[in-house]
Amino acid sequence: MSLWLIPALPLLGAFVLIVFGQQLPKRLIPIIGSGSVGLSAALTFALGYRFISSSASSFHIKAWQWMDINGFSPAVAFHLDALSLVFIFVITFVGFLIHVYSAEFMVHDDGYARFFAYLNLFVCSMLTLVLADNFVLMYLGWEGVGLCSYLLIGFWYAEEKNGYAARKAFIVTRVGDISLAFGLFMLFQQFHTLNIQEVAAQAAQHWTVGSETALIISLLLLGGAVGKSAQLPLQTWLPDAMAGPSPVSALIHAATMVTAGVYLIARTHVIFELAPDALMIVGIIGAVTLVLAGFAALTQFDLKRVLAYSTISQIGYMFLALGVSAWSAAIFHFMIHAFFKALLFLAAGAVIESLHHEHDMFKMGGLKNKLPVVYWTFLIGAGSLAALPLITGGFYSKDQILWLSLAGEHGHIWFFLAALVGAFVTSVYTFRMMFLTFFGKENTPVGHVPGKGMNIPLIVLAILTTVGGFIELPHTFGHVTFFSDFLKPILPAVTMQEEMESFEWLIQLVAALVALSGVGVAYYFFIYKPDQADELKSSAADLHSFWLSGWGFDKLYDKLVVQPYVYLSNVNKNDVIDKLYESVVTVANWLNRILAYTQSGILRWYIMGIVIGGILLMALALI
Amino acid sequence: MQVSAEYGLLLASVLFTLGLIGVLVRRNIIFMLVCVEIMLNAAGLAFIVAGSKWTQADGQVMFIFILTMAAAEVSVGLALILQIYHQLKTLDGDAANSMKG
Amino acid sequence: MQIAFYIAAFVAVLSTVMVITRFNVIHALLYLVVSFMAMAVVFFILGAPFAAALEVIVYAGAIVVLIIFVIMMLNQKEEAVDQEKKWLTPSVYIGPAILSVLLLGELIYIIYEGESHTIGQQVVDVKEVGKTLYGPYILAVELSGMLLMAGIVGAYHLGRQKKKVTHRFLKQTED
Amino acid sequence: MEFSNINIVDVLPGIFLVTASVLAMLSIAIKRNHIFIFVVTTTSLMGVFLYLIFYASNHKFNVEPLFVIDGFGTFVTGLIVMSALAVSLLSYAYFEQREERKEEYYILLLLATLGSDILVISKHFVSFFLGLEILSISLYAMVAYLRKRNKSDEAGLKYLILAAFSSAFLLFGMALVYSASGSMDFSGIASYVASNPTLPLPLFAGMCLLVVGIGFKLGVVPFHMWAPDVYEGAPAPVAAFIASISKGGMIVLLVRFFDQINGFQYPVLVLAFACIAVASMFIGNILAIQQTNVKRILAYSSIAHMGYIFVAFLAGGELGKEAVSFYLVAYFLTIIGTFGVIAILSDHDRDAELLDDYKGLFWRHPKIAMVMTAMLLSLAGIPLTAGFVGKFYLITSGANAQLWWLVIVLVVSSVIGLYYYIRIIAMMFEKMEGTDELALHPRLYLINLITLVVISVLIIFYGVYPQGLIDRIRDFLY
Amino acid sequence: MILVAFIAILMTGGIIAWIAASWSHSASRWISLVTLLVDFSLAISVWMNSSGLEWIEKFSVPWVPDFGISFSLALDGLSLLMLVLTFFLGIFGVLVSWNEIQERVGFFHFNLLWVLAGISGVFLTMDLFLFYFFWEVMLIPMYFLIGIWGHENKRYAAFKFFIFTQASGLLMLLAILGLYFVHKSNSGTGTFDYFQLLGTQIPLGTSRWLMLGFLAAFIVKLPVVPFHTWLPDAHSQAPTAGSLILAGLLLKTGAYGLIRFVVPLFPEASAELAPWAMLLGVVGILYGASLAFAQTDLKRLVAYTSVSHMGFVILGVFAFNQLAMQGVVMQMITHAISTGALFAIAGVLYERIHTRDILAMGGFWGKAPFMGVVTLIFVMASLGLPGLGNFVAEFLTLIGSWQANPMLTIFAAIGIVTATAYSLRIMQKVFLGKWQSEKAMPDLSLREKLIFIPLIVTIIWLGLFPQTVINTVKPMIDKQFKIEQPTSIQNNNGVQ
Repeated sequence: MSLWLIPALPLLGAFVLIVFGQQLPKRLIPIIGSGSVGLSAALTFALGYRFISSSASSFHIKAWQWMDINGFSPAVAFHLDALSLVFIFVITFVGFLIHVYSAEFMVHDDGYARFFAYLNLFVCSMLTLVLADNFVLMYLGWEGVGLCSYLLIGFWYAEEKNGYAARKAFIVTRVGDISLAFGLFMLFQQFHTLNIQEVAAQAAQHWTVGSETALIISLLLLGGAVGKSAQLPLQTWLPDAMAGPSPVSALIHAATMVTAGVYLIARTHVIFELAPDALMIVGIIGAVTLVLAGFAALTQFDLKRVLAYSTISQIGYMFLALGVSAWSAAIFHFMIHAFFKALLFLAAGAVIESLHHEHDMFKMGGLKNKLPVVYWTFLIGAGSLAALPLITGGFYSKDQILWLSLAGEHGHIWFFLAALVGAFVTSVYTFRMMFLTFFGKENTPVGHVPGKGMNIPLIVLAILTTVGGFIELPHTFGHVTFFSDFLKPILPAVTMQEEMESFEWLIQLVAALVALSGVGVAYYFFIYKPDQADELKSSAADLHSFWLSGWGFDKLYDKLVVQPYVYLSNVNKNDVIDKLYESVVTVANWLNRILAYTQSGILRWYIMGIVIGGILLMALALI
Repeated sequence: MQVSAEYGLLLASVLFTLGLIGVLVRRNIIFMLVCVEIMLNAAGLAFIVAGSKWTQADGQVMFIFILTMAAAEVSVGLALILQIYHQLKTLDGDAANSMKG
Repeated sequence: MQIAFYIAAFVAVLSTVMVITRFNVIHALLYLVVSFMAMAVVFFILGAPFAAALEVIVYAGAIVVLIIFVIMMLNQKEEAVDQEKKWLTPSVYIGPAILSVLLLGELIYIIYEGESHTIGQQVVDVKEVGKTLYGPYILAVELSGMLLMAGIVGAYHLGRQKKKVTHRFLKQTED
Repeated sequence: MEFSNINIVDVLPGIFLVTASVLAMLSIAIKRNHIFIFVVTTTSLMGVFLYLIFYASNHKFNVEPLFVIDGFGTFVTGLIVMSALAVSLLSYAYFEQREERKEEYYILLLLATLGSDILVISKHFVSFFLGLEILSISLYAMVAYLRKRNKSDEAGLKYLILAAFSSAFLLFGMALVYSASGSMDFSGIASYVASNPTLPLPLFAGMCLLVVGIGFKLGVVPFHMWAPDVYEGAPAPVAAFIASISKGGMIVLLVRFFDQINGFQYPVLVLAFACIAVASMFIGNILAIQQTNVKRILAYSSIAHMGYIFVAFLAGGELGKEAVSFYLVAYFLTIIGTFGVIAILSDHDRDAELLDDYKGLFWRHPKIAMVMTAMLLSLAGIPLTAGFVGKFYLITSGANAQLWWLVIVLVVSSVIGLYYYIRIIAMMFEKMEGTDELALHPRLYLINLITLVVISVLIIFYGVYPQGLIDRIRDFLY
Repeated sequence: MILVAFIAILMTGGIIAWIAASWSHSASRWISLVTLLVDFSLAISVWMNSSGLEWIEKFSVPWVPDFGISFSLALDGLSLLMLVLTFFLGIFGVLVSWNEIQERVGFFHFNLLWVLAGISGVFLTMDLFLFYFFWEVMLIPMYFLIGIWGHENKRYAAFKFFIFTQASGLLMLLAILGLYFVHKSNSGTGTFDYFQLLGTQIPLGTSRWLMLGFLAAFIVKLPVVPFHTWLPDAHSQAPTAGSLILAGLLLKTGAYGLIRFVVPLFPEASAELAPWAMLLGVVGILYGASLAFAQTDLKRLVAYTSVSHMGFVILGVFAFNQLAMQGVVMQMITHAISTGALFAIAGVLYERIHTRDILAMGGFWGKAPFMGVVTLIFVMASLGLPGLGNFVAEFLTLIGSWQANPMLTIFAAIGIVTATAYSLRIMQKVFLGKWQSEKAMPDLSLREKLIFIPLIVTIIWLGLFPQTVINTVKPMIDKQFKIEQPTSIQNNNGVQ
């Protein structure tokens, strides 16, 4: 079994790059960096093939016993099943493509080796996260990706704001992490194990549906998930995280790390199903997030920020799917999203690179002809994001969620409406971005044109985005269930509300129309009558800036948490308790001065002292 | 000759206290020394009273030793006063306060 | 004879008060002699004739004379008397007086608390004192010799006139 | 004259000291010679010590009516004699470099030692009084010995007036006690006390006045005010003498007297001493914290140390006595060592008494600085030093007697005390460039240094291996 | 005998190093290094050969028999680990001072080795008097280390350090005596022997007071808020080796005391105290973190992180379960290494730019990437990144304390977030951001690499293979919880 090699190879790569990075010839750096991930990807394919062809429901390998104290015995052990296979496939394969892309993208950067080292470390951590057989090891991966995210967001460390963004990302996700940790503590208290499989088995055995403990635990786990996956209320770090290089945004902040929350909930779905209330909260969080983030995306002018909000919004869809127990739909959307969002980020990276690091969409335009490969692949990605019907993978994955949010057992009309609004907005902002960037007149001259190293990953991802959708087709439309069947041993199929069955086609039609109308609206405002867009903007300036700032969450947290903390810390910089001790010293000195006054040097005064002493002693005798 | 012992001790106490007042109020070092002598003498009186009370010679013996000590002390004290007077040109006890704190 | 005791006591107290209130040292010392004399009477009344004699000889004689010698050496002038007047103001003596009265009050209270005892019926004469002194207290007498020796050596050293002695090691350092 | 009931051998130490002082005085009459008189002094002190070690019998007997020879007394006598020896060793160089007649000093030193020794063995008011006065009168002259120094005279005068004044209190107290009990002998007083169910008021008042005198000599609050001035004005070796030897005798006497009349059964008496102890510990330490004159600091420190000793004294019993004995050894060694350092650093104009004189001492004279550090740490009661074991002993005896409040006060106040000891140490380790020469002649310097090194070695030895000393003390006590 | 040798080697080494300095400075350095290496390898060999018994070695000779004081040493898993840690960090203490200390080199090494000897004594002794003795002995050389070779405000810092620790130590002495007398009145024999005192029956009221006495010494040393204020000053003013030893070892003696003495000697009283002690721990975690966040002096910052991290120790000790206790032991070791390393970094930086002000730093990564990586690793260790030893420690502590008191654990865990804030601030202010100065900023030299690489290896090793450590202390912890676990942890597997 070479399962352990999959995370180990990138780790080895990272190690080599960190230790010898300085001395290595530049040529060798991407080879080691991409190569290790590439090997991992190849191994994943081989292992995936073996997994599918074998009848085993999981592969398991234990490297060593990490700790063993009185029943608390997490091991460094990996567990491969269908769910983790999907994840490691996306991680290694998309990761590999992004590495390849980066080899060219980052070539002129000073921290070339460092960059690959971090990326490799990230891949290793992410793989550990999804392969871990127990929660403690998963937590290791969980925090590991947080670290890499921090390092990569702040990769260009000379800029103060990058550092700020990096720290923000780390700290905000850590808030979620401790919630996850509490969940683990409680799980351990309940079951005296943190092995994922055992926990699942025991949970099913010991808890009834609606159990309060299950609710608390699942909410705590959810806390971890929303942190990592940038869902409400911990979503604020992700837009800022765009300070990192574009491949980083593609890999970490779109394709893999941010979906860790999705993975966690899917992984612990047994617990969540025992707590329907928690599930509903997951759904609500997803629904609200996807709408809010969509509107925020609508007003951004930084190309990558649009994509960032779009990522938040799309993960909202995944959460919505999880919330209605549409497990495989969520994972399916995760996979397709990983493809197209990675594609979009990489393409956006190419655009920004070619425009001399210009991020403002309003300063772009007319790139359609200058960067044809980028244009076409971006278009495919955008189509997928906007879920243009029939031809895009995004359509199939998102459509499934739309449908299940209404028709699933836990579905609800409000979920559906939110998803629908989200779909419309998505479509609008996607094509707003498309039109602003590639159409219209050229505002900034094009410099560097991406070469083969960047184009090939784009093309591969474009193909995947399109093809990927066809492995899972709805009832009304081919009814391919390859993906959900594959996941069925792990993730149960969704139960439908029976009376809804017949409406499926209608819903799909609505979804398609909404997507297309979104394109239309975008066309109207940004190609046909751009003045109208400006008018609209100025007529609702407050709303615009409110959305632009991501619904003011940053400001809110700043006022509520950050500023008070910083203020209090700074006020107390010199430690008020220390003053307390200093006052003891002051009192002692004060006493000293008073007593020193009695030592006046005058003889008669001293005699008086003796007399007073004598009188007091005699008085004592008289008492 | 019969006197109550309390009266003897009372006289000693009064003299002792007068000597005490003298030491406390006079700034002239010689006066202080003299007043200390008065106090010592008062103590000697107390011993004599106690000796007669118990009709022992011990009281008087102690008085003799007090006398000896007073003599020795006065001699050393006066020598010191001479020294001080040479240096400070005054007999002010309060002036000798170069050390304090 | 009680009357004699009271008179002697009265004289002793009065003259002592005069001692501590005189501005002129010599006057004070004369009152002191009176006080000592009165004390000697008291001693005598109390049955301690030897002590009375010593009181007159040593206290009123030797010690007071010694002090007077020193005062003469110091050559105190009229200013000294004025100085004393200036020093002895109410603000100076009120505090100490209160303290002393407190102490005296305590002493009186304590003395009256004790059982009453009549004294002076029996004279402890010189012979008895001598036997005691040179009997059990013989070592104490030896020790009082040492006491006097310490006093003499000390007074000799302190009272000696100054003579500058330069040390052999320090010759180079001094000019 | 009846010497019949006195065995000469019993009081031999005293006779030895008397003889030595007379001899010294006679030698002055013939020819002044510093070295000779110094040798006489040291050899006689050494002789007394050797006598005590080899011939002193451990069983208790009385030399009626004045003296009592017992283990406790013998032990402390030995200690006093040894301390006097150390002081005289330190004095030689100190006085050698000063423009004074040096010879009388040794007579006074021997007489003062005799006085302290008398105090240790007295069991009678007469010997108590005479011992005290021999000690005091010698000290008046010793304090004012350097006549050229104004401070010295001033200190002598203050000490004289105050000591005489407190002696008057002491005597009056004695008279009251005598008048109440009819005896000046401790055992007589004790039997009178024992025959009365409650302490008669005059007797008690007499004791209070006695305490004034004793308290003055020990320098405990509120009779402490003379201490800093006298320490400051006195020549360093004399200050060492006052701080150690003159107090040692008094402590033993106090313990003996209190033991004999069994003062522990009178809560008021215990309360009085407890108040004095607490006040001494606190006030002594607090007064020192901002002081910049090292001699004054040591004066305040000795006030506090007397307070500490009072804890063991009040604890009483065998453990209390052992603790007092051990502490006296540790404290004597330390304080003499400390003043020895001051003496060694002093020049012929003034003593090295300011804190600034110690600035950078470690860089200038590392050896002396290390000695001083050991001394100060011992005063502060830090382990590895005898001071620590001593303090531990005190606390143990206090805890054993359930005097928890006193013990806690001891601990708290010794924390305050830490501050100023550490301050001196910190001063010594302050960085400073260059080395300056000592004012002393190298040969003289050697005598002092050897003495100091021996003292510090002893301090550390007793800190690391206290059992030897404890055994010794127990040999003597029981 | 080997136990005596551990201490004796250090002491003689110290004296030889002192003497040797008059001949050559580097001789003094080499002698100390060799001394520590010898002790370290001895300790390792003892570790290698240790069986799973609770007591690996014992040694005892009477010292002051009249008081029942003996020179009694014993080694169990906990002591062994602490001992190894002491020698291990001692080696780096010598190495970091190699260039930093140029004055009174001999005396410096004397003090360094004697501090370590005192600390070893504290970890080894099983006689309470001797314990107090060593407890104080380690202060004096430390005082000198701070007071002589410290930074600009050294006197104040040294004073504060000395007085705080002495004051609390004296309270402990009182408690030790109290215990002695209680035992004496119970059994008739007075002894300071730990094993004999262990089962002493003490009335609860007395026990409370005695425990508070012990506690005073330990929580000041640990330190627990509000008794921590000596620490920032001492740490920031000490020379690098001093800070390293203070943070790495001296604080651990407090934790060690809690585990060794407070809990076993006063089981009921400490059970009663537990919630309050845990509360203090939590307050310490949050308060320390908040102060660390505000500091601009790098060493001071790191010092406050120690306050925060040591909060976990008291939290874990009073959680009364094996997990937490194992966590505490891990925390003692890992914190020693990570914080020690951070102080070493501060020292290395100080040698280069002569300031500790992080506002005057920035962008060093570009010039000294190796140093950056090293710092990054230890910063991450300090914020508890999994894979590094500190994570294991904190996770075990928290998971253990959760079972004792979930509410407090929640607040304790918030400390992890605040730890992130201050840890990243170090990274940001020092290594990230713009390069501000024109000064040269050489990367780590070979000697410095020799310091940091073993530390990194150790911290990662502890993070990934903590079982070695866990097994070593297991017999001791097992024993403890068999004796006096006050209320058994509910093994609640049931349905709620």
